[in-house]
Amino acid sequence: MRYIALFIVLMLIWLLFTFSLDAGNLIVGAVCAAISAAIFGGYYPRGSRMFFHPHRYFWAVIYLFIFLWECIKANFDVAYRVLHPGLPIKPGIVKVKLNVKGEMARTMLANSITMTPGTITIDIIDDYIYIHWIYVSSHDAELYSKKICGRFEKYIRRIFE
Amino acid sequence: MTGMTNIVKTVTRIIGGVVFLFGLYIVTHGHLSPGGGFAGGTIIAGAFILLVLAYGDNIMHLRRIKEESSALENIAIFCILIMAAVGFLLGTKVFFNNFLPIGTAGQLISAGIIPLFNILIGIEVAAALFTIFLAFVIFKEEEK
Amino acid sequence: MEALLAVIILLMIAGSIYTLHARDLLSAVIAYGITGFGLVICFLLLKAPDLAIAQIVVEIITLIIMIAVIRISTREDLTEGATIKVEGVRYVNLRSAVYFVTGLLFVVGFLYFFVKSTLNLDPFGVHSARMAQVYLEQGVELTGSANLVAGVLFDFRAYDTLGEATILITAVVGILTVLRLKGRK
Amino acid sequence: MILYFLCFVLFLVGLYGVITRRNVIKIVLGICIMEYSINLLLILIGYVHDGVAPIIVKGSAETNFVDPLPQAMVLTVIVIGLATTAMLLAIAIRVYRKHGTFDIREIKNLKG
Repeated sequence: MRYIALFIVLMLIWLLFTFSLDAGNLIVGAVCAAISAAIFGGYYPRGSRMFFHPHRYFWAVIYLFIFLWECIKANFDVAYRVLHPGLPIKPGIVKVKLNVKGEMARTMLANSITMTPGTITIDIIDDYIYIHWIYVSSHDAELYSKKICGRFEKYIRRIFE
Repeated sequence: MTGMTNIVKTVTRIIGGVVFLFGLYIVTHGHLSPGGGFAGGTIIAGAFILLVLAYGDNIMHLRRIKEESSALENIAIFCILIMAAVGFLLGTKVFFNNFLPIGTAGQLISAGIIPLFNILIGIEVAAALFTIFLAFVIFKEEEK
Repeated sequence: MEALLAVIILLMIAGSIYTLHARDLLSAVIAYGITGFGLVICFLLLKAPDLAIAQIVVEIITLIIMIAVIRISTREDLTEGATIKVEGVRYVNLRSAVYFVTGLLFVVGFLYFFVKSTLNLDPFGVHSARMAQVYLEQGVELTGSANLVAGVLFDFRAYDTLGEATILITAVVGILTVLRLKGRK
Repeated sequence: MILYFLCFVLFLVGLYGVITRRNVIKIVLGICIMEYSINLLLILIGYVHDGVAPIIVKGSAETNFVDPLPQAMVLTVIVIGLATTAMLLAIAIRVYRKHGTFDIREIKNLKG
């Protein structure tokens, strides 16, 4: 199942690379995609049937806009902290409990947090995610986990679960 | 050697196959677009290096992979020599004779033996670079 | 075009000077990336996409191998005597004077030959090599390859490619020999 | 002309590193910088004003190509450079294991 899913994805990518529908091109592309899928198919993530659920695509598009909005907000926040003469930063590492399951969802969450300016994901160990934060505003675990992860978690859960 | 964190592993799972396919695309379209055996071979080696760096492996398996990749390199360069000598044997006294039909420039199947050379050089370069990388990794593991 | 290239090459020079003077070997290796990736941009501006693709991947693999080497050895540059000490003016002895004069003579002689040889070259942007005309006019008919670099590499000058492959395999054999811990029984 | 001279300066920087550094890794980096400057010089010589990359596209009447010969040669040089760099690094790591330092003066003491 995983091998076939990877093969189809790679075939689409090959068509995007070459952008022609010749017979020779298709045959060479099929052979290349087959070799690639045979070697890397065992590593491809499970749950390929998610490709067939249309509502996941809908939530992915919504998530894109939410993420962009958060990203812009965080950009202004970091720019304020850098340009302010007093340099009001208070860097620290916080440990947040994860509420999402599945490695794809966790990777998505970690990458979203890294892409947002001001926060960088360091590691995921068991059910906890370690985040370097430019301004640790509170020491209450409830509050900061809601502030960092809560804004993304509910959408990611809808995309990947 | 131990692998990296879960995030890197998951991204590698998604990206690895695509990087490998991109290397194959660069190799097979070497006579039409920028690229060729050297560039594509290094990209393919990069895909495998990414896999080893992200996942890690036990040393016995790494040693076996090194033997295989080294053998693959030898086979590729042997094939290059045979392909070069075939032109010599066919009657025209030229080493590296382009004995296959040339076809029209711009098609995927054209240019005689140049695509075949591209593929063989790609295999050779990829296997050589991967062997070099594995030699360093195995040296580090053996020292412990 | 020329000014842009000059700026990039100056940046490469600055990066390489920092590379040679860094205290930390890891930062030296990373600063070395400035030189390599500047070279990639130069190749792209000079209309050599084949080289840019090859160089950018080779640069990354070199970086990985160098970081692997530094991980299994040490990060620190030699703390004392990392460079050859230039003696102060007060203690000009014969030895350092000889070193200095020899180095100066070497650079001046080198510069002389360089200027002599570049005056014979065409100026930047003008190229009048006879072989290039033959390759450009007849390359496609003779090899059938739309990418002329591949045509030159695998048809007109296939011996060079064979020699390159031989050097690569020799280097691999050499590395496997040097990095073996136990001798074979 | 000024570009050729800047390439020469880059070469001299590499040479300076090779001569004055005492760390083996720095010497390897200096050799790599020299190699890069030579690659750049060869490609600069082959460039033509307003030239295009030497790839024939069907239907276009472009004739002002840059020279493909230096590009083909430098393509092999890049891969060879990687192989030789790896070889030098392998030797450097063996020197480190033998003497516990990257200092080139320790190797000078290797008599016999």
